Amino acid sequence: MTEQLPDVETVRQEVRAWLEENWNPAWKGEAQEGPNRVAWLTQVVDAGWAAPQWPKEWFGREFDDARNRVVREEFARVHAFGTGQDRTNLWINTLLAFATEDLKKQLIPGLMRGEVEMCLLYSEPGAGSDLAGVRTKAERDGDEWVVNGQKVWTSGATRADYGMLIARTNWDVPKHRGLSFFFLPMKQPGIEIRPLRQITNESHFNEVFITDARAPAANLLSNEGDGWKVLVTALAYERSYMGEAARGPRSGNRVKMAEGEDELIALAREAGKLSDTSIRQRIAQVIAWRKLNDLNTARAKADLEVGTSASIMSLGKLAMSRILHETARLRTDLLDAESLLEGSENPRAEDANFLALNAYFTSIGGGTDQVQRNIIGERVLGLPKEPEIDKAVPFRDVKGG
Amino acid sequence: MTEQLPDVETVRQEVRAWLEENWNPAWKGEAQEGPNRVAWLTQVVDAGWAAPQWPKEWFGREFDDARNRVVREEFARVHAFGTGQDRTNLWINTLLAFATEDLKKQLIPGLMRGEVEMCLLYSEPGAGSDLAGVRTKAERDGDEWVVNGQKVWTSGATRADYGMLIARTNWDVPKHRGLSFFFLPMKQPGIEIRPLRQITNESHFNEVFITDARAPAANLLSNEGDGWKVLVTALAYERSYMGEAARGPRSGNRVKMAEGEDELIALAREAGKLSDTSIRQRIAQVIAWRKLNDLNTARAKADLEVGTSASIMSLGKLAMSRILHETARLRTDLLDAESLLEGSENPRAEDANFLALNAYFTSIGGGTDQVQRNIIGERVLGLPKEPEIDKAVPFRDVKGG
Amino acid sequence: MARLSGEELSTLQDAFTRLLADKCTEEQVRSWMEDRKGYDPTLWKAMSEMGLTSLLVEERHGGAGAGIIAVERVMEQAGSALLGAPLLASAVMSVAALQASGDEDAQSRLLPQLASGSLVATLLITSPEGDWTGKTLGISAERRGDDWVLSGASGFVLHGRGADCWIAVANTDSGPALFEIEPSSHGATCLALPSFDHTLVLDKITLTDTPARQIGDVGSGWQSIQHALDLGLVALAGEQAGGAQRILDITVDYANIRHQFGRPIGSFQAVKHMAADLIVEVESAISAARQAAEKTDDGADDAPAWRYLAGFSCADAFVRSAADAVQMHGGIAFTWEHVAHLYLRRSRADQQLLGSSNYFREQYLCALGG
Amino acid sequence: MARLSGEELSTLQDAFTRLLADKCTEEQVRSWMEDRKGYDPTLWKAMSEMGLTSLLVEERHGGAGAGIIAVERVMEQAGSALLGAPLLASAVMSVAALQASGDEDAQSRLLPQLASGSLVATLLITSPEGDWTGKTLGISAERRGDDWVLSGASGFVLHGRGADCWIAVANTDSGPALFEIEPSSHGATCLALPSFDHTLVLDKITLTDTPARQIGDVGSGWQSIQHALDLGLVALAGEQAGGAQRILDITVDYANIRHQFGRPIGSFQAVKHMAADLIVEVESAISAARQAAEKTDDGADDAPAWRYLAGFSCADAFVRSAADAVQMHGGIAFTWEHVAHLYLRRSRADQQLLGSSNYFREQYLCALGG
Repeated sequence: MTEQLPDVETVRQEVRAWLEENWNPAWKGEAQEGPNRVAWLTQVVDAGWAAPQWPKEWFGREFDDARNRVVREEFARVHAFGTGQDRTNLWINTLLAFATEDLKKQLIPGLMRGEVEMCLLYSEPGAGSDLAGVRTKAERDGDEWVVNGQKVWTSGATRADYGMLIARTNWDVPKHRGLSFFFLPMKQPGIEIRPLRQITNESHFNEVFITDARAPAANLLSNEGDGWKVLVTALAYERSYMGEAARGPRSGNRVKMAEGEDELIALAREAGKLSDTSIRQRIAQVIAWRKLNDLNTARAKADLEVGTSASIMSLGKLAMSRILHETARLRTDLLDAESLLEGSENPRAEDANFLALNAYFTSIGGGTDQVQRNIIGERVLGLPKEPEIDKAVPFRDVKGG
Repeated sequence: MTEQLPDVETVRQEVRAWLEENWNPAWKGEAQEGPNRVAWLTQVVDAGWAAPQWPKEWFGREFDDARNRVVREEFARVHAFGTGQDRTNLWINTLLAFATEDLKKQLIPGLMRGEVEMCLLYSEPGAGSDLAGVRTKAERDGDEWVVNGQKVWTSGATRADYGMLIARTNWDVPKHRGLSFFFLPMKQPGIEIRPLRQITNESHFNEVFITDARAPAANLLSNEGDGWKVLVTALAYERSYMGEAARGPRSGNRVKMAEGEDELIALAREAGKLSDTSIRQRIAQVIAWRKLNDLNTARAKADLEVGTSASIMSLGKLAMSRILHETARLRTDLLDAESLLEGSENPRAEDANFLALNAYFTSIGGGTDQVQRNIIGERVLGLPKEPEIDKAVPFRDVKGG
Repeated sequence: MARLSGEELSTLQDAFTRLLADKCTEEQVRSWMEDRKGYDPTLWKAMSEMGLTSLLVEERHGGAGAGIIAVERVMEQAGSALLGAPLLASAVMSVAALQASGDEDAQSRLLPQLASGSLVATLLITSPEGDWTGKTLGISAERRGDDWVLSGASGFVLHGRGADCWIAVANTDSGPALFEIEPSSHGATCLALPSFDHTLVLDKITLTDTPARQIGDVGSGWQSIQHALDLGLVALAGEQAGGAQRILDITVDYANIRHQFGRPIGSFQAVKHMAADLIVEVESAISAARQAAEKTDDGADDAPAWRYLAGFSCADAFVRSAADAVQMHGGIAFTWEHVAHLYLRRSRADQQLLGSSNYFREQYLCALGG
Repeated sequence: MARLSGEELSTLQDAFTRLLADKCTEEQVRSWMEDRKGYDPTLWKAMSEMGLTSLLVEERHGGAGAGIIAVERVMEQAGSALLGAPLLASAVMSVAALQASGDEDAQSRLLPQLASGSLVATLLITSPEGDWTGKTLGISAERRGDDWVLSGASGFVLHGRGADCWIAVANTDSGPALFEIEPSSHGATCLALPSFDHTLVLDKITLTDTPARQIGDVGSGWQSIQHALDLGLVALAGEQAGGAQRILDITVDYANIRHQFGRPIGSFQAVKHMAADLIVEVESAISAARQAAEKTDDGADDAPAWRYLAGFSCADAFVRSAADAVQMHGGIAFTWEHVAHLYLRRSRADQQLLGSSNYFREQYLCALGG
């Protein structure tokens, strides 16, 4: 800590030289998975680039913001992945904030190297908008917790080694106070995973049925009953990392676009509707919404860096919901009868219909637009909360369903 | 009651002959006021046509629906007013439902003949959407009630002889249970009337300041503490009578329209924008909303007549709010820069701007769109009410402002 | 034509409701989705026996002669249950085209079978691009001696694969004419189209020198099709109004029982107010569809305007109701297993089936003189 | 040009905020509304002393040379306080027109006075019909020996009656040119227009053989005006963003203190969710206005597109915020005494002042290649 940090330019030279020597541009598609992913991540971790801001104990260099940014810039310049885990690794940040030393030592190295895979066990059929209403139960049994319940909307469940689990450990206190947070081992007999078929006829998510699954006592984060606090922190990490990951068209179809031209303009031209003022007004508006959302996000991030509030960061998801739904409507209106079809032979229709359905991923997933408006109204604008009738009631007595 | 009713055709002949003999078409503009109004109404009342469905005691003929309708049809045929009071006279219907015999005898004849004028004393600055939260106070003093408080949005206050008043008579019970309903004499020293200047720069309404005004004990309707029940009934009468009384443009400007053509089409043509598909789509849509609202209302009335439910009757005001606001937007968009102006020299702009402001008369007045959606959600769709935190609390302890 | 009395209509509707509750459950609809058949012949038979296929057909041809008002009401129920049977294609549009053709021979040959449901027919209206204005027909007819042969292709044919009789509009030297085709004829192929609404049976039909029997007057073929489209639009509006009403009902029911934050979600204004706005749309759709039916039945001068109005109002009301229903349900409606997306798919299909909402809005304004 | 540092900008904004709180209260705005003057000369003097009128003027002409970025920020505050002073007309648009004219003589004569605020100028851009595209100019210029005389009329002139100097674009035989006119000149009349926004000072100016001094090159007059419109649009966007933000703040404050049903109305989702939707619009308007300012200051190739985007986004955000504010306040905002309608009137005026939202949306799409 008291060591002198190298100056910024020195850092840049060092990381650039290291990348030149070690990074193979052919690996750039392997950020999520691939044969060289773990080997590369291990190299990055060992060299101290994975999370430069962290202490040496966790493979960091105790860098400040400015030096950290230089590392990210150099990695980005050559399209290398693996740095910035101090800003983007949800799992480790949650562990660092709440786990015992033992659990940290046990999991962090593997997580950094991509050897350990994770999933989220938050939502339940009965607890969607109201996450504090989960009914999955964890009961202490000696040195272990025994877990029973059902989770949904879990992606990556089949590959995961651990799931971050929110479960109820006390039914006699109000709902927010009876929750605990665990790293639940996923490779055990009590875990049954069933793919969930989505409205789009895909299966990116799973239902997870948990029957007498066991977690070591050491896998409890913070204290029993503190689960809501851990969850809120983890959700905030997640939101600040994720940005907008809305999926575009899935057909792979590319309309012919002029340099820099928007796809909607190209589609309208293709449909012979680019001279229709009704269509023109709508295309202009939806492109504008998109550009404005980008500007808002950039402004929020800039504000964050100078240390002031970033209230508008939270508006992006709500704005994106409107953009996606309107884009889908517009694409449909450009197609007329063609939109009756689907499948790879009808790529424009496939895209319009897929987007119309998948827009709900943004307007429902991760908190519905309605919940999002509550959050914005209360946290950003400072409007008063609604009376919460179940807030002070023992959870046992709360009506669910 | 046991008398045989004349057959429908006889009724028609009788009323037609009577109108031919007595009605002067020159009076038809005097339904609200005018030099011949009272004299004509007196004739109608004396002849038993004012409220044919009522008992003879109240100048009626104990007619059934079918005969009553014939009377209305014949009056409408020659544009005569004054019949149908059994269906449209809010004041008398309220008296008939809740007043003592003495009060009825005292007021009904004059009300029927248009000699007695009335106004409504419901809304208060602190009780708009939440009418049960009124703070105007009535205290018993011997044979009288002493009233203190402030009412707002009262039209016709300066002409009125009586106001239908909702006031609080008990502060120690929950809000709905401490209200009472009065016919308050308006021509007395304790009543001060100030015109209210509206957003449209007109003054159709007043504020009424009530200071130690007095109402005879006999002017209490129903019992002390039953005011909410009386009010709900009176409001239901009002809504079912009023239909949609939205005001149109006020400039008197008439654009050149083809036979049966919609004014928006004529305005768009005049503005050279009738070929703009964006404008065309919007004009078609807003005309459609208007036609559909008419159809819905007609369907609701038809349902009423065959005795089934008329849930869609209550949708009209909400629908009209959207129609009026969108019409104003559309008129503005047709005008461009011209809409910067106002006044009689700029009739199209005057109309667009007036409508843009006056649309709030419908979307706020008589219950905001938001309150209206609550009512539709709960009473028409049967959705559960919100938790009402002030429902069981003594009104004294309810937070206002 | 003898309109049904209110009582007769109610009796018919009650019977149909019971039939649908038994033979057109969500589970059954899903099984027809999987095999892309759209319906079950036994259901069709039951519907026929109930007289539903005969409503539009005149009494002298074995029908009920009940007219479009009854058809619209029945279609409300069909839409409510996501029925995929060829009521629209066969009992409404094919019947209407034949009636308008004025061809007595074809009528006495085909209408009785259509009325009894023993024959299922469908219309070949548009080129494969999808156009219901008659500007571009996909099929041409050529005289070969006393006979005709047809060549070309038609897209978006409802129930093409299951129909016993195809009725096509084709260009001749003297203008469009109607033709009757046997699906098994020489040169005729039927290709299933992958419809986004899996309950909708759509085909592309290709003809190569396919023999066909001419119906009505040569040159007036499009007028017959236009009549079919007119009645079809009213029937479709009924389906949309019924579908919109049903998905709103489903959503309101769910909002009453689903609890979050210790309260039914329908007690939250966000949900309640969406529902309130939707019922305005749904009631308007019902008004629009029924008005279009009445005006059409009356042969009123302004009937076209009322049909256009129904064309977009009912379509948009259904799409919005179904789309908002998914949102109001939340995550559960993002699953394939939930019924909401079936309504959403059907509503999106219905919005384009005989022309788009934007098209009908434009036509409406034209009809108003704008 | 030297952009102001963040700190300098903050200092300026703080000072302006204090000035507005003192000299541009709602009460004062209402008094200027009544006499239709729009502002108070003592306020204008104080603004000038603060350097607000000099922001755009180059240092060599006595200005701050701070550029459009600073102007946009200052306009946010002006919009917030419903300021009716001729900042836009004189310190932004007239300055910009002169700068673009390339006329050194006119610049050194007029810019120092405009910078110091001692001279108030305004532009005569459009014919009385209102058209900011340059297609139809309302004034024609004619040579009389070495001099020029102007005839015709211009509408929607900002602060015409209070300006010391009118700068008109007029048609000549060689194309449009700029002219300087003294308001007291022969044949010049100024007629107050009844503006719907009573804080907006709009005039119609008629010229008959009015002597005028030509500025810049004959033929390039419209380019100068276009530059003025470009910067004016950015400034106006700032005013709209600031106005939108303020009326939302006022509404949120009210929603926190106004109780109905025993609760602050802001705790009801109907109100809370309207406010949440509005802050998306308001933050977008701020982003749009600032981005347009930066891109314009940079002289970026895509600056026109960003200005058009700001042109409609800020206008619509302001109108929607003000319109929803009335609704969220309920009855009290239906009174003349409440401030909400002043914002609604201003927002409706701003939405048309230099072109409509629909026009800018169309231009935006064109700029994107569509």
